[in-house]
Amino acid sequence: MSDVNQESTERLDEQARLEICVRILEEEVSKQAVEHAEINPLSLSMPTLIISKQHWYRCAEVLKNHEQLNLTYLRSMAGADLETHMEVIYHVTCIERNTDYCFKVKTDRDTPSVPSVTSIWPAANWNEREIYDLLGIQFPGHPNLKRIMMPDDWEGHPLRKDYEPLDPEV
Amino acid sequence: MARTEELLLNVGPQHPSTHGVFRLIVKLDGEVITHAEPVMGYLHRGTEKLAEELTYTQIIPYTDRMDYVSAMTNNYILCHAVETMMGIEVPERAEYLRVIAMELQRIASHLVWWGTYLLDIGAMSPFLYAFREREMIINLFNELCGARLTYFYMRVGGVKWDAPEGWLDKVRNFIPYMREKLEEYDQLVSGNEIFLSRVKGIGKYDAETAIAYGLSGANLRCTGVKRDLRKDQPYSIYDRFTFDVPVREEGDCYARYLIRMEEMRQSLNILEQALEQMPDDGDIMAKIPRVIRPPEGEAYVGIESPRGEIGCYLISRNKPQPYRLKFRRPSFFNLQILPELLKGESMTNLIAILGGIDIVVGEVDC
Amino acid sequence: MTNWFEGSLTWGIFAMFAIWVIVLLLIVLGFVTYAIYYERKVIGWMQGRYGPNRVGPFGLLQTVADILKLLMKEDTIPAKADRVLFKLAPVIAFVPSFAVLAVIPYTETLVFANLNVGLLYFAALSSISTIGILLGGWASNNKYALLGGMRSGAQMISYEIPLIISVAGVILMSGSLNLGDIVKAQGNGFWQWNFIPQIIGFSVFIVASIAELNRTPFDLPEAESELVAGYHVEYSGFRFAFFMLAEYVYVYAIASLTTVLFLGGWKPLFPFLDFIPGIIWFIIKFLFVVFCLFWLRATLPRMRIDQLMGLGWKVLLPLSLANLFITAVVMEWFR
Amino acid sequence: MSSITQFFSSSEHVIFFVLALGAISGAVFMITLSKLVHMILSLAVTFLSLAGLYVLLNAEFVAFAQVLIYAGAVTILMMFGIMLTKHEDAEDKAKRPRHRMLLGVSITLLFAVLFLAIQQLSLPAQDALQADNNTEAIGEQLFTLHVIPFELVSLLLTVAFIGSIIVAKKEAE
Repeated sequence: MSDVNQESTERLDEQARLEICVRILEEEVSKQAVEHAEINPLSLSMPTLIISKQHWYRCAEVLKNHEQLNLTYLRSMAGADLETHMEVIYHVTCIERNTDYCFKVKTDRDTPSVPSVTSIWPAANWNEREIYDLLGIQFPGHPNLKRIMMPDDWEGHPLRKDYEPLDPEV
Repeated sequence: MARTEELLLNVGPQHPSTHGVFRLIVKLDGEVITHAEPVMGYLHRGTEKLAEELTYTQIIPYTDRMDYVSAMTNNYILCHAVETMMGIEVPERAEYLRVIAMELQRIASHLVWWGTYLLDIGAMSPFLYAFREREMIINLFNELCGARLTYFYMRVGGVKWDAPEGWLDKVRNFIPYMREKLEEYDQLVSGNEIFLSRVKGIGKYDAETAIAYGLSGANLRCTGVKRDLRKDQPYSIYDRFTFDVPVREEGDCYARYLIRMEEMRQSLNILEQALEQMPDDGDIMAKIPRVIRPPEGEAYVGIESPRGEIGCYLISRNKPQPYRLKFRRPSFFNLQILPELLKGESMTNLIAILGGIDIVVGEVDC
Repeated sequence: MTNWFEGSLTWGIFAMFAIWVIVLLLIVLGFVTYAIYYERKVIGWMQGRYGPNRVGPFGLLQTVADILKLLMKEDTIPAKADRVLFKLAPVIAFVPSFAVLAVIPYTETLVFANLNVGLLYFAALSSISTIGILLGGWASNNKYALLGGMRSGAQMISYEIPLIISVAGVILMSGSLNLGDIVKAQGNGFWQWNFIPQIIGFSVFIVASIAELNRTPFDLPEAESELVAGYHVEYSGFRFAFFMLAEYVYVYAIASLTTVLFLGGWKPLFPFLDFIPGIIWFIIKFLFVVFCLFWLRATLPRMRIDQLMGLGWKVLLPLSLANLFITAVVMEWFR
Repeated sequence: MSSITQFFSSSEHVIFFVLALGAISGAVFMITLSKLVHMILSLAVTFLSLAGLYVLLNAEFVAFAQVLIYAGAVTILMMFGIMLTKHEDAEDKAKRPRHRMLLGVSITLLFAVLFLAIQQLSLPAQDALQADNNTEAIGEQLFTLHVIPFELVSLLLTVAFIGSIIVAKKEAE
């Protein structure tokens, strides 16, 4: 499938793709939706966008359904505690055009919460649970947000930088 | 009217067909599943947490233990992520050794899958045949790096050991042998009526569902989506080989079976070409600083492991240890579709579907 | 048969009964011991490994060691099991399996009970074992065991019908339910055995009997990949051994029955081979059938329960009925 | 006393005694036990003992048909029915003393009638079919003399079978 499309729609370079994406999000969602956009040279020139939290759900819908983007495939999802704030990082792909984007959503550390995108990309379901489990980020709108890796009665979220192990000796 | 009683069945965590410590809470109405809930985490070792305290070379053995059936590709993904961030050029010979190791690993991994899948379906002999052949690959790895399962073979910038004397010839001899055995497997299993009736039309889904659930590997390609990172985003030296990406349209367990069988053949083709092209000698390690410190920033890379796309997301703060390391594990993504597939299926199909997804619990739980 | 009961019950007669029973039991135990060895060797050979080769010469004592181990094992009973039934179930499963052996004619003279409804006796008693298996599954109070027991019950009931009807063709041809008479109705030379005129019945019988035995590809009751071990998942030690024993005794019984019904019992392959004693012929044929059972186990995957039921009711039953009908018509025609 | 020892010196009598005991006790347990599975098992004991009694009467064909159909198939089907459906194990007994008294009286009367009837009945000593092959005799009788009732019964069973399916289907809806 992708072979055919690669030939028909010539592959745009990353910078152009980034600009198109920013334009679409600003037109379809809001001027304030994209907080920052850049090409990440370290990550195989990945177009990377930082999206504001309150617009994220709407953006995700546009990303998936807009025919110029068509980002239907959630490739990877990660959460990170950056000490000043927390981030959820989405790597999303359009299978037909074989184009990748990275989206980041920032949230504060005290009551971290990012809208759930499980209803848009079902693949986010367990990933959001995992991020919640290990980093404590809430995902409002998730159908079943509970711990997935750690035991249900575990205290704290291990991947947070301020995590204190229950028994540091072990 | 007689009302049938619903049965709540705990499949696992100790169960022969969950391929590790994985649990499924199944509600049965007679033999029909009305609800299935996967429970995991029994094998969660906190690799990502541990990695934050370790140097990159120290992390590599931990990746061995994630997908313990395919440790070579796991080794590679971490090295590849660091190399991408640091812009390290890996020597030619090392790249070939890596590709040979990874493709052998792909065959070994698919053999484990083939054997255990047939065992799940109730045929015992294929399991032993598959492990006989896998044993040969493992012996090859043993000669290459001194370990049979957790190799710790690749390093940032290359590989640890060059191939020992005569090793490449052994790989060369293995190729026709394996081709012959694959024929034999097809004769024994692929056309067997009982086998066909157990896998054809079972666990069916379409391309849209597969993409929505983020499936990868044979689980995605069985629905007609031709996505193989070796072709679509070539890493290492995969752009130098000609090979096919097997694709099927049916989206059932049988399609996945045929794709994996064909992938083994394609891996043999790649091995053949790699052995031919490989330079006779040369460096196996790039010049890298003594302490590996990727520049401040982040990167995501993905490669094609036997189970699908294994990815590595790395945030570096220019320290010897990663600031945040996250693995995209194909089994974790692929398993998500399971509850969806199980609704309305029988207990027997549960095993056929779960086995067909090809999970490794060490990877699901990480 | 009933003349045994007449006359007075003296200690002498009682002792004679007891001795015969013990002799048969020993033969059966010996068979089971070496059937397991044989199976492991055959399958090992097919799977490219050695099979047992450490205990005794060529591993001949391996099964003996296994049995000793089973007998010395702790006898565990789950806390919430129905204790009485849990203990009773292996016995109910085993006793009929042993009792059916009484009517097998090994040669013209060597038969323990020359019963005129031998075949019916066989079918009737073997259906009682199902109760044992079902009870074992239920009494264990384990869901896997229950599922295994139920599958077993459903399977055995469904396959008993085609099994018996497929045999009816043979009964028509030989005009007797007596197993000895059935053999006598077949001639010296393989072209005179029942499996050629009764080829449909023979095929149905083979499939149905494997299903009755719960062996691959019909081993669903103990499908280890789904139900862990099915109805005997909670059993250990000698109670487990009883289930195993019952299973292998049925292998013995069904292989003997196949030999008797379709393969000419003690009759030689060719008439000029008459000088070889009948018992040898019987054993050769019998071992061949047993070998085929093991061979299937090494080759085939397992069927699914609904496919199994479909095969039983939609294929085997009509086939066996058709076979009966054809046999009846043909026999009427040429009378 | 001597008659008792004489009775038990014949193996046939001993076996008869054991089987009769089994048949009756199975039936009694069937009524008194509280767990359904136990009840069915005791029913199976009754069936098997009856089959044994048939053997004593030289009716082997009937005996093994009894085992095959009742002890084998019917018992297992009943177990299936129980295991697959929801049921309360022990049902509360409604305590109605009057009913129980009436029941007791009628049972006693029934027993008295049957007992007297059997006592007064004199069975003419027939030549029982001592032929070895009573299976053949049964077959011949069935297909010559009793062929019409035999076919009618099979028809009746089929009708009952279809009827029960229809009733079950209706209830399912």
